[in-house]
Amino acid sequence: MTLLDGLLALLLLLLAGRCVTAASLLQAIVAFIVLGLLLALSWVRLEAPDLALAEAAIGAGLLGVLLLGTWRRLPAGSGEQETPWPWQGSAQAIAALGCVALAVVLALALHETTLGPAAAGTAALAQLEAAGVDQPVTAVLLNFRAYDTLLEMGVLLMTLIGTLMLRRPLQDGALAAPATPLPQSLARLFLPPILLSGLYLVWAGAYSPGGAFQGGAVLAGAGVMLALTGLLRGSTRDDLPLRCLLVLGAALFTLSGVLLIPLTGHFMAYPDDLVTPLMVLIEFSLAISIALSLMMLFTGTPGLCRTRP
Amino acid sequence: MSTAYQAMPLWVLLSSLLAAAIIFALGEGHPRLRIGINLAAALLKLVLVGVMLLGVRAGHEFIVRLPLVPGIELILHADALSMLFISLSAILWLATTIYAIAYLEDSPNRARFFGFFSLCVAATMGIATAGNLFTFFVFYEMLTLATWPLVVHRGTSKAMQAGRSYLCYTLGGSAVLLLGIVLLHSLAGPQEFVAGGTLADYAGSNPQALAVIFALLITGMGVKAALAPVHGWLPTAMVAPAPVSALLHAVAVVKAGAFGIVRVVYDVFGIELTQSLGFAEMLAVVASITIIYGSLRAIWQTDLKRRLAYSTVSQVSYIVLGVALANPLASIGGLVHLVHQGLMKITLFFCAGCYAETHGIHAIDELDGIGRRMPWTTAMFTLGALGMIGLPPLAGFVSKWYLGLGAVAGGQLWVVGVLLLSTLLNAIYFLPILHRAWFKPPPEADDGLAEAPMGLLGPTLFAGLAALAVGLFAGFDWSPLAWVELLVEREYSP
Amino acid sequence: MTGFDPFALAAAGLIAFGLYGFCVCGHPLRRLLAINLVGNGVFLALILIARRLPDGPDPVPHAMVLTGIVIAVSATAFGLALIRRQARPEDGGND
Amino acid sequence: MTEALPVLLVFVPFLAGLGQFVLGRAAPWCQQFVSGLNLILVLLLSSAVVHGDPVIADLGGWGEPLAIHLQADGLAALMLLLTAVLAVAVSLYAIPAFRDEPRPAWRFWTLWPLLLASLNALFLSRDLFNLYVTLELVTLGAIPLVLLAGPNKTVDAALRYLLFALLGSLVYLAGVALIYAQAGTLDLALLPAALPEGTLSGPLAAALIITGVLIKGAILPFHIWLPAAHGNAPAAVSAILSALVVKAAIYLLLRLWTGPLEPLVSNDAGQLLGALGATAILFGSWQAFRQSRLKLVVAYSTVAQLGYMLLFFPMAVTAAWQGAVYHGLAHGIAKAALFLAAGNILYYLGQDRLEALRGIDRPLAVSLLAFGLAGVSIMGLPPSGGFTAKWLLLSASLQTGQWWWTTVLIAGGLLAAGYIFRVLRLAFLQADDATAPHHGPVPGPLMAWTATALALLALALGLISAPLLDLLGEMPGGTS
Repeated sequence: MTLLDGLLALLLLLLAGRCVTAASLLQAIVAFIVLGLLLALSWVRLEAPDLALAEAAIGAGLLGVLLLGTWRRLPAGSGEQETPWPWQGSAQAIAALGCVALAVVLALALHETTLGPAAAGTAALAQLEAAGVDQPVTAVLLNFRAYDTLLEMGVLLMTLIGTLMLRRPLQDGALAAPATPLPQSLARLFLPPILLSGLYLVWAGAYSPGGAFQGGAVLAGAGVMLALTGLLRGSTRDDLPLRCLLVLGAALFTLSGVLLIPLTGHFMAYPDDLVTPLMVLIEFSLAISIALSLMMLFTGTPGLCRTRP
Repeated sequence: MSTAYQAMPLWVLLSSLLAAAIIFALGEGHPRLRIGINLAAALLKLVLVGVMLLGVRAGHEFIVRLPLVPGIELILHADALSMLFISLSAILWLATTIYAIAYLEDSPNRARFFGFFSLCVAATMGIATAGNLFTFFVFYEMLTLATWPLVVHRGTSKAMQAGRSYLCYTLGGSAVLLLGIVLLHSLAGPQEFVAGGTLADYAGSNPQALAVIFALLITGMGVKAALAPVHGWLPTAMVAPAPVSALLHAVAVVKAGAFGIVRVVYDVFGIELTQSLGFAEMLAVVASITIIYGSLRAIWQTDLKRRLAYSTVSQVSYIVLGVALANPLASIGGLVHLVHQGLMKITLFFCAGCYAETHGIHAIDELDGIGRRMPWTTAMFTLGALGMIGLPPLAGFVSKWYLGLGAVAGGQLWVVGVLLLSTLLNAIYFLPILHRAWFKPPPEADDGLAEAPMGLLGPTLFAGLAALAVGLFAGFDWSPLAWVELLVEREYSP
Repeated sequence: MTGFDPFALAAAGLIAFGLYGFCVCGHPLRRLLAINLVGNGVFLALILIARRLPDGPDPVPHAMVLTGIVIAVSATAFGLALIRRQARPEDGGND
Repeated sequence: MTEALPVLLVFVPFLAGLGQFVLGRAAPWCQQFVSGLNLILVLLLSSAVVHGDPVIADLGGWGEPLAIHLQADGLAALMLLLTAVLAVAVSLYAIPAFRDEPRPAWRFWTLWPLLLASLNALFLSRDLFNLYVTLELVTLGAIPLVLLAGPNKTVDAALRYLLFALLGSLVYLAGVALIYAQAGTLDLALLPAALPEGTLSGPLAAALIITGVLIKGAILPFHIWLPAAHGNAPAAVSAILSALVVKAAIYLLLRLWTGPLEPLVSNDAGQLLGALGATAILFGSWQAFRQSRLKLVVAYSTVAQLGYMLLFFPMAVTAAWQGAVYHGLAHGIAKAALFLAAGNILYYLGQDRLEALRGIDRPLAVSLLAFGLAGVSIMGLPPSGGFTAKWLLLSASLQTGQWWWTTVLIAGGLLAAGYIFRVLRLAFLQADDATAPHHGPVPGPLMAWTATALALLALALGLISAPLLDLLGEMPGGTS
């Protein structure tokens, strides 16, 4: 038990070191992706399966594809050999010393922490009944601290706008064309189960590990797979329905928060008899927006369209 | 007393501030409207100042207070000393405005010029009526900033050089001044200008701090008053157009510095404290050195305006000297010189502008025989120059006479020596100019009688005759001398 | 809770490695990786903190992590788009 | 009723931004309504705050310690007021500035209300983690706006900005995690009482939070991302960035320092921050003096001016508190005016190299006037908001006996005069030939007069400080 934990922690540290010091950029990226997967594994062991799911899907999976795709787009050899600057050795030594000292203090500080029973988490667990969902994390995200989640959707939208302004899609039509038709048919085969499991994750968020983010990430993953195999491709034309779906989650979330003020007296408070259906509705709309946003962050184009054979 | 009447200093200030705002908003178009506004504002101000003069003479004190920063108020307060400065500025502003309109006819950027010109006068009004050091500083800085575009008005690299030197000196000076004010504020809390000063309580407990504050305040103001060794900007700034020189030397800038020193000595520290701490003596020495140094430098200048500028360095220190001698007679001499020097110096600069504008004359050795070609202008120049030398019964004599009396009364005989030496030096640098102008034959290309246009000559005649009048009629009831006597009487018998 | 939690060390180490990487790496992609290492370290720390609640894992830090991951990933995706643009600036209009 | 005001302040512009995104084309007039409404809401909120206790909104009604609260006290109200005034001015200015570019215009009119909502959210937040989210919102709204000037020339600046901003917010988040680990709450109002004494994590958390915020606030030595980003963005965006976005980070530092971090920080930490501020003032001003492009002069001036706000920390008395916050206000207004004026010059000349400024005083008289007037406040000369702030800081430094800050304040003012007058000097120099080459038309009255109005407001701040400082109130937790 502790041995496994120790081993995991050691591996994490080794991979982090590899990620920073690897001579080749590709090696650094690979180390980072593996680190993400191991991290997800550690989180399962640390009683956080929701987060492990999210880290595996978004942190390691989607981000990994993005990192590798970007690496392919860089001029060959960039980031490999960096020209040394004067005093580099001493500067690195000082930075290393500082970071080691910080690490020691941080570890000690983390070691000494204890959460008292007065913590916000206790209150959250105690009021779970009223939140309309059984899963504590989902309750915090969609009800107790719904405001954070809403603003987070704003972050997603703004980074998406920023990405689209750069007009550097990860996939060009020519690059995406597969060499053989096999992956396409495989993708067609896998698509329904992936979509189903994504939707299930969203639905399950109410009472077991899962939720809008994890489900959205899986749905986005399905889209990325379609794009990689060439079944779906980015288009430069943006259309109204797509834009509506992108803001659907945030808009529904805000409007339900505002419109219910007369009933509850508070912004983002939900009346008891409506809370569960509202939570589910919001969760699905968020998942759709998240899935589309993540997918378009991947393609980097303002629109999407099916590839016609 | 109605509030509107009580707020007279504010109206005086606003009359030129609003004029400035309108002129800026009008832009370069509408030259006639601009001239109309300029003249109307100047006349309106004159009327307002006249009303206020009557009130103050009758013993009324106008005061306006606006809270500015917590614990600090913007105070506009018209007392007798303010009125001395305000009346001078208001009258000379009218003259200078008319002169400037004629002088800058058809030149570019006139809206900018007249806008900042009005702003300068507004700042001067604020300085004159400031009721505490904080308010004084606010307007003092406004004056610094509003003058800069006028100094660099020509846009040549030489003008820029002058502007830079002006800024370096004055902004440095105001930083020093600000430091002094903040120190004083932290030592004694908010202080207002009160005759006799307010700091007597601190003399025993903290004389070193007072000495530092006094030095900082006087240095900060000394920059504008062109006290040696911080006078360097004044001669350089003579590249500006003639009306600007008039503004710098007579209407506003150097006067603001000298006026500030008077305020600090009289109304912040009080004469007694200044004397008992030994500051008065030092100030008198600095002023004397500046008087002699300025005159000496003036002798070697070949450019007319530059020579006049060094003359200002010397003459303004008479005011400081009068205050520093710290007795009633000398104070009368010093304060009345605030008006007298203003009138005489503006006459001289107006004449220099007439020469430059009509015949393109800048250097002194081009002045040969100018008296025959421009008799009226040269006559006014002569009046001004003789007044500066101190020929009885002209204005300069009156000032020097009282200064001398004060020095004798105070037992400081060395000051009499300074006055005599200065008079001699004044004669050395002014008389050769007069000799050239009247007695040397004009150059070959003599184009006969060619006076300056009426727009330039009118204000010149006005200023010159005024300078003559304040000397001739010094004994009359409404003369500046009479006003100053009244003022000093109030100051010395609290 | 008596022994020293190895994951506390790992969290501190991830943050420190990330900071070190940010300081010494010049290439923006490497810096982005380093930043994500810091992020992962912080998230790990939050999860450890959540376990200290006597009644079971504290959902508040967990929610913070989930929010943090989404923000980090979307910002990183934007950063990667910037890096792609920087690597190939010549084509494309000045939109 | 007043309880709804904070919520509306966040969600009116937020929904406007979403609507603009869905609409798909520029609708500048919508934004004018939003910024006008925003100003009215802020005025209502300020009047509620000045007449009583802070306005608090409990989101979701879950109560302490679980729910996120929005809270408007004097400090927040002042920052909201600054934001609202600048929002009105910048929104007006942007109409002509983006008129000829339909696609960037659409993005501007989408991102700008979202950023406005983010700024409002940040100033209203009373929750440590929510502050992290709003900090990210503000940054990630700001960076795409920088790109509007054309991705090719701004991509380097944007990338550097992003990297620093991300690092800063994660360092901040690490501190937040440690704080939660000790106190079990994220609510700023509960934290001072909930934090245990004498732990190792406390000071460490404080250090991490402060460092993170300093990186976001571009305080020396973390300023290196700022000049390129602020100097290359479109003028309207530069104004927002310099006046509000970096200010938001310093605001956060002021708020946290006098709130939850108060028991954790020592006097030495204050002196250290003061020293950083002083260095920023001197170094930033000197760099501004050395730049050869107008907008970079103004951008480095921001580096310097932010330093003044840090001088609060070593002194920590009410005068310093008022001085620092008032400096934030005055600098915000004046810097926005400077950037808008510089934008007009750029619009006319097509470039902003300083030597090209010769003789622009005639065609661009109004913009130049705005530049000069705003410069008065930047230099800290009276009568202006900058002067009032400087006076308060000077008084504070003498009151606490820390005279060395006096020297810095005065030297900073003189250096600022140096770089402002350097620009004006060149503009007043007459061009050799009457028709200097220029690129665009003379900016219209809307562009010229919004800049001038802001500059005049910066001066007016010197005359109307009493009610504003009254709204701000005493330093929280302070004794004098």
